[in-house]
Amino acid sequence: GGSAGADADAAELTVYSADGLKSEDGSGFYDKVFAQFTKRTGIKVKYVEGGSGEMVQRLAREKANTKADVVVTLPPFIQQADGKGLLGTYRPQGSEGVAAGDKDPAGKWTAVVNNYLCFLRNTDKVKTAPRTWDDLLDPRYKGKLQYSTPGVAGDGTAVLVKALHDFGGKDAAMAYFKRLQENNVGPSSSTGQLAPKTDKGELLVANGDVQMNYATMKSMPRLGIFFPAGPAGKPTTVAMPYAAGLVRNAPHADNARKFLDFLLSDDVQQQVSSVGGGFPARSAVRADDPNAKALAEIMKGVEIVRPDWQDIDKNLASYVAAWKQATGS
Amino acid sequence: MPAPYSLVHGRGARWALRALFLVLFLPLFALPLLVIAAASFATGWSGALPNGATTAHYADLARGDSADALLVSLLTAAAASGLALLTGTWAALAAQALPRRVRRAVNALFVLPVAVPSVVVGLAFLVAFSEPPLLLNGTREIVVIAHTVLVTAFAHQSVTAALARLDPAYEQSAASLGASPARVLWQVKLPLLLPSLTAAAGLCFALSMGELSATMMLYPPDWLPLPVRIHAATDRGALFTGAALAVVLMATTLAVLLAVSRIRSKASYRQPS
Amino acid sequence: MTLRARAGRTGMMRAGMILPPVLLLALLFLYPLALVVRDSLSPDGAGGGALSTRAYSDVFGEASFRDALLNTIGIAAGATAGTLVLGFVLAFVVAFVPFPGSRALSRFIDVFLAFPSFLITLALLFVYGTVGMANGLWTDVTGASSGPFDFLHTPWGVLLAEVTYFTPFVMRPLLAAFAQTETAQLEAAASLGARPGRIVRQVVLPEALPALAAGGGLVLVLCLNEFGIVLFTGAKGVTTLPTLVYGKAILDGDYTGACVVAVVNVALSAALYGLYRMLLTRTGAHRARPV
Amino acid sequence: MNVRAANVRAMNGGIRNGGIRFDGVTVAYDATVVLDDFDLTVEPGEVMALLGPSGSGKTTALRAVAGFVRPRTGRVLIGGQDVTALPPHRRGIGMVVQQYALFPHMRVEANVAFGLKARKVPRGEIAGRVAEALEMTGMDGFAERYPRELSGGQQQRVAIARALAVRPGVLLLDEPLSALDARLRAGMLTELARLHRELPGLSMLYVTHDQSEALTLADRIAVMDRARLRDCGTPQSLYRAPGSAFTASFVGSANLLAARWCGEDAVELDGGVRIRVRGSGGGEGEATLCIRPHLIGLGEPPGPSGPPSPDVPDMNVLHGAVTGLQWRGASHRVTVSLPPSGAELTAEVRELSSPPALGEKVSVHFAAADAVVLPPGGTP
Amino acid sequence: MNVRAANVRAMNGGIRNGGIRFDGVTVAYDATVVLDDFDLTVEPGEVMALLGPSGSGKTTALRAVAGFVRPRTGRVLIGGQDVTALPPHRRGIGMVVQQYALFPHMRVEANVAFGLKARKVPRGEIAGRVAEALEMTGMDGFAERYPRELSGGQQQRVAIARALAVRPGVLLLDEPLSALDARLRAGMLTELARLHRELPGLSMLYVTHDQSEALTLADRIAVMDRARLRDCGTPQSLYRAPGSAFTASFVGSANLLAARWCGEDAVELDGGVRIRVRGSGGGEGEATLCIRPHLIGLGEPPGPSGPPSPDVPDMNVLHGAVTGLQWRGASHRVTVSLPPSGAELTAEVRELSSPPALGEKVSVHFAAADAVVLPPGGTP
Ligand SMILES: Nc1ncnc2c1ncn2[C@@H]1O[C@H](COP(=O)(O)OP(=O)(O)OP(=O)(O)O)[C@@H](O)[C@H]1O
Ligand SMILES: Nc1ncnc2c1ncn2[C@@H]1O[C@H](COP(=O)(O)OP(=O)(O)OP(=O)(O)O)[C@@H](O)[C@H]1O
Ligand SMILES: [Mg+2]
Ligand SMILES: [Mg+2]
Repeated sequence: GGSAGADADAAELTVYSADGLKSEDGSGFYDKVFAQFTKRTGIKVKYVEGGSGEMVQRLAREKANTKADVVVTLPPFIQQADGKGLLGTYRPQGSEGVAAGDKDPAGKWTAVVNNYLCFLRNTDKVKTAPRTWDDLLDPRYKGKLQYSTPGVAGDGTAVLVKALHDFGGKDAAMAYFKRLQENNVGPSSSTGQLAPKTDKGELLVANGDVQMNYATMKSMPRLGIFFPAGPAGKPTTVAMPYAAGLVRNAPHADNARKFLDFLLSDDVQQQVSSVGGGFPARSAVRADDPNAKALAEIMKGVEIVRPDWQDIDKNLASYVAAWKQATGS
Repeated sequence: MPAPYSLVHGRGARWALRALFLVLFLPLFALPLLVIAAASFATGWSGALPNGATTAHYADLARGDSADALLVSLLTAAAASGLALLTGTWAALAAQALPRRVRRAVNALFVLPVAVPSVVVGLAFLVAFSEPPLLLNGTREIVVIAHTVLVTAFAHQSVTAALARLDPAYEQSAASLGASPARVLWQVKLPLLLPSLTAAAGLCFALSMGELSATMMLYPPDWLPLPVRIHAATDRGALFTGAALAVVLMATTLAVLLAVSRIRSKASYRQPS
Repeated sequence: MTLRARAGRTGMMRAGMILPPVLLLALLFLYPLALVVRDSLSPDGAGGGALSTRAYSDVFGEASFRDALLNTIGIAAGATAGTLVLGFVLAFVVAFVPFPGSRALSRFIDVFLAFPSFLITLALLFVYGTVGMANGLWTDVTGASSGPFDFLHTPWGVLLAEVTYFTPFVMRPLLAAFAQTETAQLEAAASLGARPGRIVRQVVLPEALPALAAGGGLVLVLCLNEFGIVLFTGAKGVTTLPTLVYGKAILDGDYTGACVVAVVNVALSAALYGLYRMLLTRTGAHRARPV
Repeated sequence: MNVRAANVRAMNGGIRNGGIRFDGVTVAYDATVVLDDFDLTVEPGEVMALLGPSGSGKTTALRAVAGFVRPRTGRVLIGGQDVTALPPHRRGIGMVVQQYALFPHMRVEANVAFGLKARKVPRGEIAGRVAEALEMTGMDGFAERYPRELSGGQQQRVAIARALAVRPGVLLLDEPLSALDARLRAGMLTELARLHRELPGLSMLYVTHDQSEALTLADRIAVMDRARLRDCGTPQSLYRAPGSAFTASFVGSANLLAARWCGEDAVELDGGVRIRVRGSGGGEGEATLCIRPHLIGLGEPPGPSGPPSPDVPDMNVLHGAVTGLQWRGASHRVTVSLPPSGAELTAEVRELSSPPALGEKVSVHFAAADAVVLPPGGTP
Repeated sequence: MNVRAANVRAMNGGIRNGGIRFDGVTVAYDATVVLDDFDLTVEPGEVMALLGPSGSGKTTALRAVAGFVRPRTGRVLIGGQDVTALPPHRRGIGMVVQQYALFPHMRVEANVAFGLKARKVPRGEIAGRVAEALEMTGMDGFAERYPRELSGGQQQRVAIARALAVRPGVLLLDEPLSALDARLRAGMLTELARLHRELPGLSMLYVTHDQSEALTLADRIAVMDRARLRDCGTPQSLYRAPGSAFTASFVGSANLLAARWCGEDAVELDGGVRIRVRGSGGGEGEATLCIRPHLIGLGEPPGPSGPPSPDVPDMNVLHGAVTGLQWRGASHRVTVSLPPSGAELTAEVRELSSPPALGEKVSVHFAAADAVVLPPGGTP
């Protein structure tokens, strides 16, 4: 058996990560970065992926016999991990270049790849993108609109967060969700599956995230990305960075630190867009590959909301409960 | 191994039944599978039918380490179904010597693992085996054990049901010929149970091949079963790659099941008329 | 005297043979399960703290929990019934009215066992979705603007997926049982003037009953615990206990709450399974051979 | 038209009129032919016994009538109607199979009622007919038992009751009394005979190994050998004038000796012993001599007025040594070896008060009229 | 010590020495007692036939010896050793069960070899012994078949071969020849007798319904009735002087008439017919009169010098009307009803050339020495 990490001096490290940065065909962001890291340092990277919440749960349950060295997941789960005392402190080299909202003030975690919530439409049947949240209440979307379940899916949680922000408060947001439920097909645990449904016309509108949907648009030609605006009138989106942290009691903490440094290095940050189709975490890194340009085009004019994830982590349960009550699900 | 005696005589009735079979089979079983197969070859699927055909998804798979994942799944399923069959059969046979009430309790006990949501099995395993006495988290064994626990119920149930149908006269005759209980077991009971055993083995194998919820929580970095990959792919919208992986998974499972069923048809029997 | 004692010991040894598998199960399954129960009783963190049923009263107080409970039972019962009927019909044809390839087709159905359940819901969507193949065919043929199939996001969608997914669990043991039906009994029944329907009902079915019962029992329990299908079907208003567990554990990070629901779920499964077996024994007490 | 009418009739509880005909029926399992161009007719109301060695195809013949095996060629007719393609449940038969095949999950009662329910006998009538059938077989009192709780003979009786209860037009019985003791068997035979009298159209095809059963019950006997019909006739005709040595040995017991014709009414055994036989115009070459054991006397034959005399006309007297002696209760079977060939003759004589010792020299005698000459072959 | 030695012996291929003893064995299924305080001893080397009506407990007795049922009370001994608690495979028995129970997944060959392998017979020896057992039962040539491909009789022969092949110390046979034709049965009986001669320690407990089998093979016969042992003795003693009417009817056939003592050597039938009986000192009150059918003659008894005469001393002559006539090949069974009671007597007489018609008035006669008086009861 491969009891990973039993040998603390081994030239290896284990990464637990939310899915999305690795590809089946070996051409994903992680695929490249891991290989480069190993080549540079001789340290082998072992990798486990799963849902963003699942990874934290796994860390928590394994607390007594920790196997992971680095954990990468999305907010609010990275905060959740911190809250459970699962993270150690480390500020990787280059983290100073990461926007303040994208890293933990206490140095428990740092964003390594940025990503943003978006909405999708079927460009065939919805010729012009809906502009505001209210546009989504149009009866033509009845039974043709779906967003992934807040709390269950990271992108679904982001929808909730965005609404909380856009509507300026819990009550207004919930009142809106209550009305939107008329059109909503139902809960969906997975955001990824909404894209094909939208492309097919099964749905007219759904949610997603930019990094993922930018990639899927290549095989799904009828997808269009848009960002509905709140009452304030300006399209907004929520930042959902892949945040990495050093695991407390990591068996290969030194290797982990090297790896975190490496993730924020110029080299790697340059590849975030070109290979990963995402946004560099270090704001100073400016890539000019075609992906980066296309992504910048998509994000043009969209206000990026950086919520207080700490607060959201604390209150998420109550938000989700409120959402459930409002939508009756 | 068709019945020598045909229950249904009229040609009309026969064909009606076969038609019924197809009417149920096609929409419920064949179409979903066909859709997955078609998706694995689709360039896109924006209407009722796929947009175009390509083998690119399979080519992609060949480049990644899907083959490893398939091997991992096969090994896990083989080990888990083997262990489950052993444990389940053992328990079913041993339970026969018990008083009725105890036997029932044991039978219920072996069904219990299916009564626990698999997410909980995953989490509970992590909790239990991340601390002494058994430190198993992050090992391959924990995956195999979890699969074994999850499928043992099926092996146990099949064998128990088959045992209830076994005529005790065979066992008794064998004993009267001087066969020790072990010999009776190996040469009489188990061969007579073979159709049920292979059925159980196939069932366990297939279930293990498809297990996802618990595996997701448990798998170590160097032991990544195929369903986890399928899930990861589909969950991030790589639908067609996921479909291709699923086709690979199912084709392999089917091949193994067919092979197992060959064992069965050779040894199966019908009692004399 | 001594011999009798020996025999007693042999009997005990034979009974003792049950210990290895039971101990194994205890170590590998009951022990983790016990920890789940323990955790459900210690809201203040795993293991430590005083035992308390607070989490239980919390969970029982939630309306969503009660809905989930009813949903779980309803769907499981429906899916089990559907699976039993469908599985019996299909297995019957394969065993008694075989046609070329029918056996291979039945093997084909087994493949669903290895099917990750979320894929089923997706596949069904492509077939029966509002713009899926079935509706597409319908609109093409009739010229109507939309097809008749629009049930996937209702409990019926869950039911359909579960029936598809679980039918092999009934078919497999049934086929094994059919293979061993005594031809002589079928013949005797036919010679007494029984038509095939009667033979099936009164001779084949009772003989296959243990297999059918075992399959049905498992399916019932499995349906009570099916989570992938429910989660991915995304039917409005369909939450079941397992999805509740998942939600609590993964999203809320409320492991204690998850354990509580899990314990309730297990208890429910055990109770319904027991009830099911009892009903069966009631109605089928007469069968079973001597032991 | 005709076929439809027959079908309608068949559906309403089976063909009521008996009569069975095999018309060139051939049945084979893979390569093994187990019924070979088989022709036999059982008239309505007739009881036909089927005798033959183990494995000769008796059960298969019954199964062909019941419809459990499909003939490769030939037709089976019941009540004059071709039923070759008719499913078993439309054939209106009743059958008792060699292994009983009771339904293990039904009580005795339900087993017996099964056929009645299948034939839609009115509910109110069923209980009475079940009780009647059980009483007929002496199984009243066991109605509530399951088959596994019965002894072998009790199971067999339930099987009989189950077949009788439906009052079929054709009754197929495969060694139906094999597990019963002599007394019960006699009783059951009487019941079957009564049944047969009461249901005039009932045809019975009856496989048995017990010759006295065959002789008692059967109107005619059919003898099978290796998948073929060997002989068929009334018990008396087969017994008195069997067509072959094979038949002779199957209908009653027989001494069969290899012989050679040597004149109009005499044959010669190996070694030259000359035996006068039933006058039949004689023949040429090889032959088989058949003498029934009970027609052979021990000692010198009695003279016309009583005392033994070797000179009774048409009486054969042979001398030999006793090689076997069996006490059978009512009789002794004495086996005598005849020099010089060592051919053995068995005589069945009334119980002897002082039986001869083994090796003792004795004479045996039998009338020329009781020595029947058959075609050669079939001697053991 | 003793026990250990016996166990070691038992493990090494079973108890080799025959001899069976039932010692107060009681077996019950739930409430039904099917073997009631049963005592019986089969000596080493003895053949014991077990007769009795269907359901009397014969199979159960065998199963108790084999160890398939656990007695509620009492002990079973084999070769002098208490085996009550020994599992079946240590008992060194061979058994042929009523339903054969051949292993359906093994070819004939493997079925027969099974016991040999179980007893660790050297590999090289097995093939020979299988072939020998198959030949003995006439089943050579079927070695490659599966049981389902055999006829009933063939299956039964394989079951016998399987039990014989292991050369057990104790052979339990439950109607082992019931599915065989007369010729085959005679052959098998000869084989069993030979086997018995060759293996001097072999004890056989043999359940049969065929009295001639019992008379031919058995050293002693045990008669069972409703879970109990009724009688046990040599065939001759049971036949000639049965202890009860029940035994009389089970060992050979018997006319059993209700009667009443009326003097030293005479009884009176209902209606006053007086019959002289075998002198036995006489008795009081009710009794059963037993006369073997073959000891009854038809017509007036022959005088001392030959011609019939009603005045032969010690000869009973009765008059009645023929109510039944059965031809049995070698004999006729004539049933005569005796006025005034209507009691029936059956005479088995040598085949008649001109049998009497039904209703015809006839006389029957039998010697006083052949009229045995038994305790009352047991008449049909
Ligand atoms: N499992 C059982 N439960 C209740 N009664 C039973 C059971 N098995 C057998 N019996 C009864 O026990 C009695 C003895 O059965 P056993 O088989 O010993 O009879 P037998 O003498 O062998 O009869 P046969 O000649 O018909 O085979 C029968 O009356 C039978 O009904
Ligand atoms: N499934 C089979 N495959 C091959 N041969 C078979 C099969 N079934 C029966 N036979 C053979 O067919 C022959 C006739 O069988 P059948 O059962 O008709 O004999 P039977 O006359 O009834 O004999 P018995 O008196 O022993 O019952 C036998 O030699 C048997 O071995
Ligand atoms: Mg037969
Ligand atoms: Mg018996």
